[in-house]
Amino acid sequence: MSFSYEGISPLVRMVNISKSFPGVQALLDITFDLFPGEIHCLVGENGAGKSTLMKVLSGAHSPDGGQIIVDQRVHNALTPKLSQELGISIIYQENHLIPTMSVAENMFVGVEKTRTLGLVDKAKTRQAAAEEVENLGIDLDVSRKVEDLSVAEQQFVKILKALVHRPRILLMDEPTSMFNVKDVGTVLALTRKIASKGISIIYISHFLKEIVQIADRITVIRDGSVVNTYLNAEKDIDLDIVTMDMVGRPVNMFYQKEQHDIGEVVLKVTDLQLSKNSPKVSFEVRKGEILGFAGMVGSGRTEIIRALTGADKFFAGTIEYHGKRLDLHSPADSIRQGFAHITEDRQQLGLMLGKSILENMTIVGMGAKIRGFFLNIKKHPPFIMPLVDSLDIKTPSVFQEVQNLSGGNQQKVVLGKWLFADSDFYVFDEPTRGIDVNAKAEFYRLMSMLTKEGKSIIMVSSDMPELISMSDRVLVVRKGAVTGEIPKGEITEERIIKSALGM
Amino acid sequence: MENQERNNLLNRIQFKDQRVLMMIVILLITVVVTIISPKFVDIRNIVAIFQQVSVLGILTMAMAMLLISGGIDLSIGNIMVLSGVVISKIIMGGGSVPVAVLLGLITGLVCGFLNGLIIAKSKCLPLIITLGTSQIFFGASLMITGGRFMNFSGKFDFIGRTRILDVFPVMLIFLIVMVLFAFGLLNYTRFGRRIVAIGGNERNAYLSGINIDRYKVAIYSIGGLISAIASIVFVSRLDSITATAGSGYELRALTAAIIGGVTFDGGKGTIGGAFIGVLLLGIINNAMNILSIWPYAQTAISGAIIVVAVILSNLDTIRKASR
Amino acid sequence: MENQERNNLLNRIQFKDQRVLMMIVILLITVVVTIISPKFVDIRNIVAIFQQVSVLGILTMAMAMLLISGGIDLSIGNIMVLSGVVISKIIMGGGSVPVAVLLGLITGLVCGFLNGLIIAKSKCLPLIITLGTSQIFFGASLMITGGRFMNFSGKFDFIGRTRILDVFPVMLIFLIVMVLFAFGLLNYTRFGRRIVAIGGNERNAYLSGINIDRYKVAIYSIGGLISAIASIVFVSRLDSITATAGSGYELRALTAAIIGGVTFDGGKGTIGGAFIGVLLLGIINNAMNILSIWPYAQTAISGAIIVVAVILSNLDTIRKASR
Amino acid sequence: AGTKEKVKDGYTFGYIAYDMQDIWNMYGAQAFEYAADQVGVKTIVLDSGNSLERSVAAMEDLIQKQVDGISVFPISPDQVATLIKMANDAGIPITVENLPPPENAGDYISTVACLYGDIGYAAIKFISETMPGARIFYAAGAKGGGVYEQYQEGVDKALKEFTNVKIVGLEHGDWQTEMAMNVTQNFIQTGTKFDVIFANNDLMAKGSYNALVEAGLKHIPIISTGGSPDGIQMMKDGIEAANMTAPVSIQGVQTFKNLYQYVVQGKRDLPKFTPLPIVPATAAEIDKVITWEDPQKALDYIGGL
Ligand SMILES: Nc1ncnc2c1ncn2[C@@H]1O[C@H](COP(=O)(O)OP(=O)(O)OP(=O)(O)O)[C@@H](O)[C@H]1O
Ligand SMILES: Nc1ncnc2c1ncn2[C@@H]1O[C@H](COP(=O)(O)OP(=O)(O)OP(=O)(O)O)[C@@H](O)[C@H]1O
Ligand SMILES: [Mg+2]
Ligand SMILES: [Mg+2]
Repeated sequence: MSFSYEGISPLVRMVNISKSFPGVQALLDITFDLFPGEIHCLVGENGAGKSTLMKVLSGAHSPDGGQIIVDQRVHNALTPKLSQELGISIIYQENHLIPTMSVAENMFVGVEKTRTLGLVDKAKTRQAAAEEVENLGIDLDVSRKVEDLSVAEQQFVKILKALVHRPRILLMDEPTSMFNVKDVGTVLALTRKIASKGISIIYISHFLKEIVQIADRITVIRDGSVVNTYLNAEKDIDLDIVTMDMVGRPVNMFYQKEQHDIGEVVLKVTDLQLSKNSPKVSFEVRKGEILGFAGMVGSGRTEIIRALTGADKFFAGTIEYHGKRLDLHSPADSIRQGFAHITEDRQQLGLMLGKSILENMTIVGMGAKIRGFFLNIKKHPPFIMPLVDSLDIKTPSVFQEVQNLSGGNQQKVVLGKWLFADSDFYVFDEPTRGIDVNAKAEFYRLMSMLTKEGKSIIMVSSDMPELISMSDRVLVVRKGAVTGEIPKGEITEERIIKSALGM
Repeated sequence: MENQERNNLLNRIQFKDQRVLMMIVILLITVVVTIISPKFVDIRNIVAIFQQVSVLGILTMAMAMLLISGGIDLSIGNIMVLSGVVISKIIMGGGSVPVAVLLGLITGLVCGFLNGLIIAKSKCLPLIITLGTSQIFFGASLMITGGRFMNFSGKFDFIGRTRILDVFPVMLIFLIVMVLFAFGLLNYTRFGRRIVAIGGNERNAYLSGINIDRYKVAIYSIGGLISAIASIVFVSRLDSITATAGSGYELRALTAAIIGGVTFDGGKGTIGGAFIGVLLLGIINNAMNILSIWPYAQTAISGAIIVVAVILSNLDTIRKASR
Repeated sequence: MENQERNNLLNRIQFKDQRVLMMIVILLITVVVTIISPKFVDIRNIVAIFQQVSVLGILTMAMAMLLISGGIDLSIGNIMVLSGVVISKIIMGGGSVPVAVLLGLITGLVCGFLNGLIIAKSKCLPLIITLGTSQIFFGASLMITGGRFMNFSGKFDFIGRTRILDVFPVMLIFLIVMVLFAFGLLNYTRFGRRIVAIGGNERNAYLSGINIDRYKVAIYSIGGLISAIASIVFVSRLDSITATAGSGYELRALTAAIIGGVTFDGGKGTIGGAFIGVLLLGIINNAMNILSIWPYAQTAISGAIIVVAVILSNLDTIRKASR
Repeated sequence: AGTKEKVKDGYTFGYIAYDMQDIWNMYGAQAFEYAADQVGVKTIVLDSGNSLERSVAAMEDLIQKQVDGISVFPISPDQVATLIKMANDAGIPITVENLPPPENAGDYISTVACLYGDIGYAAIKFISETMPGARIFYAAGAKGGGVYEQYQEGVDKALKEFTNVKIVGLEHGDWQTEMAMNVTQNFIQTGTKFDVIFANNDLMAKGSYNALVEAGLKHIPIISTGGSPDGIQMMKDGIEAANMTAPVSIQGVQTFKNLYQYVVQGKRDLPKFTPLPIVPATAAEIDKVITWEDPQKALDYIGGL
């Protein structure tokens, strides 16, 4: 379907919007418009200002200057409530769910289903929630508590929550960053379906292939300003132009891994059983190898590697590292053995949000890399500056609190923390979630370097291109069991998906 | 699917487990004490225990609601006293009982409203604000009473003394109503669910269009009102009041709520749990007296029982402390 | 780069703002009180204020460290008393002062260790556990003293009474050393940084290889030890002790720390801020006495000052809480 | 009232209260102030709020103000020893109310004190004489503060002497009405038979009374202590059967008199200790009581200033 802009006026116009945070000019004189029923994609490097622009529209931030014109009415700022009343709904990049409430209740916070006297109607809430879940075509029990869901499942809840409002304008900030192909497909289909009903969508993603597939228009933001807006009526825009706009120079989007020799087995997992009734898992990792873990949402990859790194207890099985059986009681034990474990949920598990980049990045490496009993943190920035630069973490200073960083930059801090610790064996769980093309390429280069040095990597990922281009071997996990092993030359999207779905 | 179902069931049981375990602890204490002194389970003694915890129970409802909303109010003890003092002043000045009660309730409401307003607008930690206002309310009670013992001499003991059918004290109705009120409010009303949402994730609630400030003012006002209701039971039971009579009540209410599984994080815990916490405290005190335990050891023993009870009720978490 | 430098500076200033504002509040109080009664700024009075807050100051260091680590210890007041009671028992039993002090310190350490062990292993809320152990320690003091005053009769007043150059009390050295110790530990040691990390996000710290349990035991033990050190100053200043002498100290230490910007969330707040909180409390009390304010009004006034001071010191947050 | 001699301009006495929220202390302080007013002496009353620390602070403040004399209502014998030493060092005369300082305390003028032990003793004696064979429930004050412990000493002493009564239950009401009501109620639940309640203060007497009423045991007499205005009222109301009155007003005026005679009149041969008279009173004898509120009657009792 193609989209025509003739004769219609924009639904939303944001004019000369500026927003600064202490030390950061996040948005500078941005002008941006959205037409009824279009899918308008926003792209840009990490920290370019995409999320901030969306938050101005959702009322989470009030801009320092500029105007927001909705339905010909001019607003200097919106509040979340007003924004909702204008029919704007948003899927935030950050996780803002209520952990102790059920999926159904989370969806209806602020717009509760009630009977008379303000009494909530629990049955109706559950029913309405279940309907939404079915509409979306996913498998999720709406009475489960959010704190018991995996990160990807929580992402679905965020999407459902936004849809509940029956918005006229839907803002989607990296809705697919935690998903695998199948779920990405679900979200893209949903996006198209919504747009076809005349609802306008702003869609942010770092997966440029997705963008090309669905965008009617693409706006590129760099350093808080619009660089260009492209029409994508034929869904065929040249991505090199877009990335060039984003970064300011050409980027090689598809990093080619350098080949090198793979050595002897360093890690041997035998009959690992997470709990009494769960399947036995066995696999090996070799020196200098990148072992990919593929699987659908909730397939149990995260749980396997958590046991492997001592984060969770497990029921039975052995883990041998360099021929020695490991007895892991906590992550401290595995870290002492030279393991690094990048968790998938950066906000809950990977970061101290209220602490500085410096404190976050040195927390693991402090023991080994910084000598002496007494420490003076003010003297530590030189330790991490090389990493901050090579990962291109966008921040006014390394003393900035991590919660003030953009989503992608937060993820880079998590990576930096473990790279700084200088481990021998890396376990990555969705390592590149939310980081931009440029930084991804840089990260892949770093991964290659690590393996060249003889280090090994386990990479859980739902990003197909990443799995395919980086893995030396892929294990496919389904319902907690390893159901397939795909050797180097044969790794294709099709094989992975088939195996992951049990076909 | 199947797996999910199982998880679900498991979760539900676990969720209730904490309360179930706490009930088991209470039962254990009951059995042990009864073996030593069978009078413990006498109906009159059971009624006495409930009577003795009715004020604490009502205050704990206020505290639990505030904690679940992510707040805290350390002034509820002194709000109760101030309301009681106002009631006593009016009655002893010759005013009518209904007027006195009404003004007492208004006092509590105003105190709570003040707390809520300051907390909502200043964005300061409720703990420190209410520690401060608690002193203000206490000071007010001191100044109104002149530090004196306010004796009603039987002018206000209807609620405290009357028993239905000669067994069931009227004041227990207050307790029951307040527990049901708190339970209903938090679980079955939009207002309550939003309060829980604010406690669970304030930012989420705000971004979901909930007017946080207004809800905060409301919940603290309700807390103040509940404290005033507690004061009606309090003064009518004691037929008297002093400015210092309520000191420590806020901490005991906090203790009861937290024993019962309510936490500081907000969004967590249940009214039922908090009530079980109240019961535990009441039973410990009563049992000590019934068993005539050496007074100097009573303090240490009750401390130890609390620690053990909390640990036992948390056993489940310890076991599955996978993290 | 130039831009970065500037921002860097900016961040630092903002970080200190809360404390700066609190200092301004203190200055304001000082000026007002001095105008009414110039004796307030007499050097002897200033020394007196510091003397009066030295015990509270030392305890607040323990509390602040625990809060920053994401914990809390409501038993520090009673640990202090128990240590003091042990010291008094030994000295009154004819034991030597060094032995008494050593055993007092060990008592504090053991109490803290117990708290830490229970909290680390049971995964229960520290608030409720330490409320319980606080009663246990209080009960122990009661039983050891039999409720009586323990009189040192001048056998242990060296620290409390001696002044260097006739002006500077020896006990202030204890205060200064403990503040510097807490400050240094938290800011300049690996141990301290990890404690802060645990407070900042416990699960993250766990996954980052920090042995949470061991650190918790350590920090509560240190808290107990600091409380024992406070008890040395306490008993030597008063040359006596009773089992009830420490009641309320934990809440005052909590108040001071929170006034100074330390929060319950853990990971936040500074030792310097906590110390400013201590100073504010001390100045308020002293000023009330110097101005001979009606005792019944003192409570209310000091409550009001605390509320106002906290709000003022938070103005910055309120202003920029815009979104 | 009192003597009318001329006082040097601007005598100021300091008064360090134990806790002005305590009515016993408050009426003592009021009597002290009343007596001071009679002869034009200024008083600065500082409240230590039951905190050892704050009392030291108050002393530091009074020394700061260079008052002419200080009276202390102590929290503990050792706290007062501390305060006496401080006053001695500053060269300010000091006298003590309510609790005699320990032997090795420094120089102080005198003590006027109600010995709690004496009250405890008087109560048991009174019960023994008026209700021989009585079984007593004892609603005691808070443990650990040292005051109840003194009551207990007197009680123990009396029990040895008067063997026709015995204590069948003891629980702590912590000086408060509610606590006393709870522990009395719980004691009644144990089913132990008792004939009389001894309460350490009026607030607790009220609490015990409430519990008796609830249990339908209103006929059981309550013996309270102190003779506060509330106590007198409660005797009139029939809540208390008897009260071991200790007119704190006498304590206040006598304390002032001692300090005044020492500082202003230069007397040095003052008695080191004056016990407060403990007067057992029943409802019938109310008129004889010197009430707390009446410092004038107390002044008359001690023969004026
Ligand atoms: N609350 C805040 N306080 C301070 N700085 C902030 C805050 N929020 C965002 N910023 C800064 O504003 C800039 C823009 O951030 P924004 O989150 O909009 O980036 P983004 O384009 O969404 O990036 P990403 O792709 O990583 O999500 C970043 O430099 C970020 O550090
Ligand atoms: N804390 C928890 N409590 C209960 N169930 C959980 C919890 N965390 C995860 N689960 C469930 O365990 C299953 C496996 O989750 P896991 O996170 O290991 O999957 P995954 O393969 O990593 O997939 P994802 O892409 O969703 O991260 C899922 O069904 C998930 O819902
Ligand atoms: Mg973003
Ligand atoms: Mg996962």
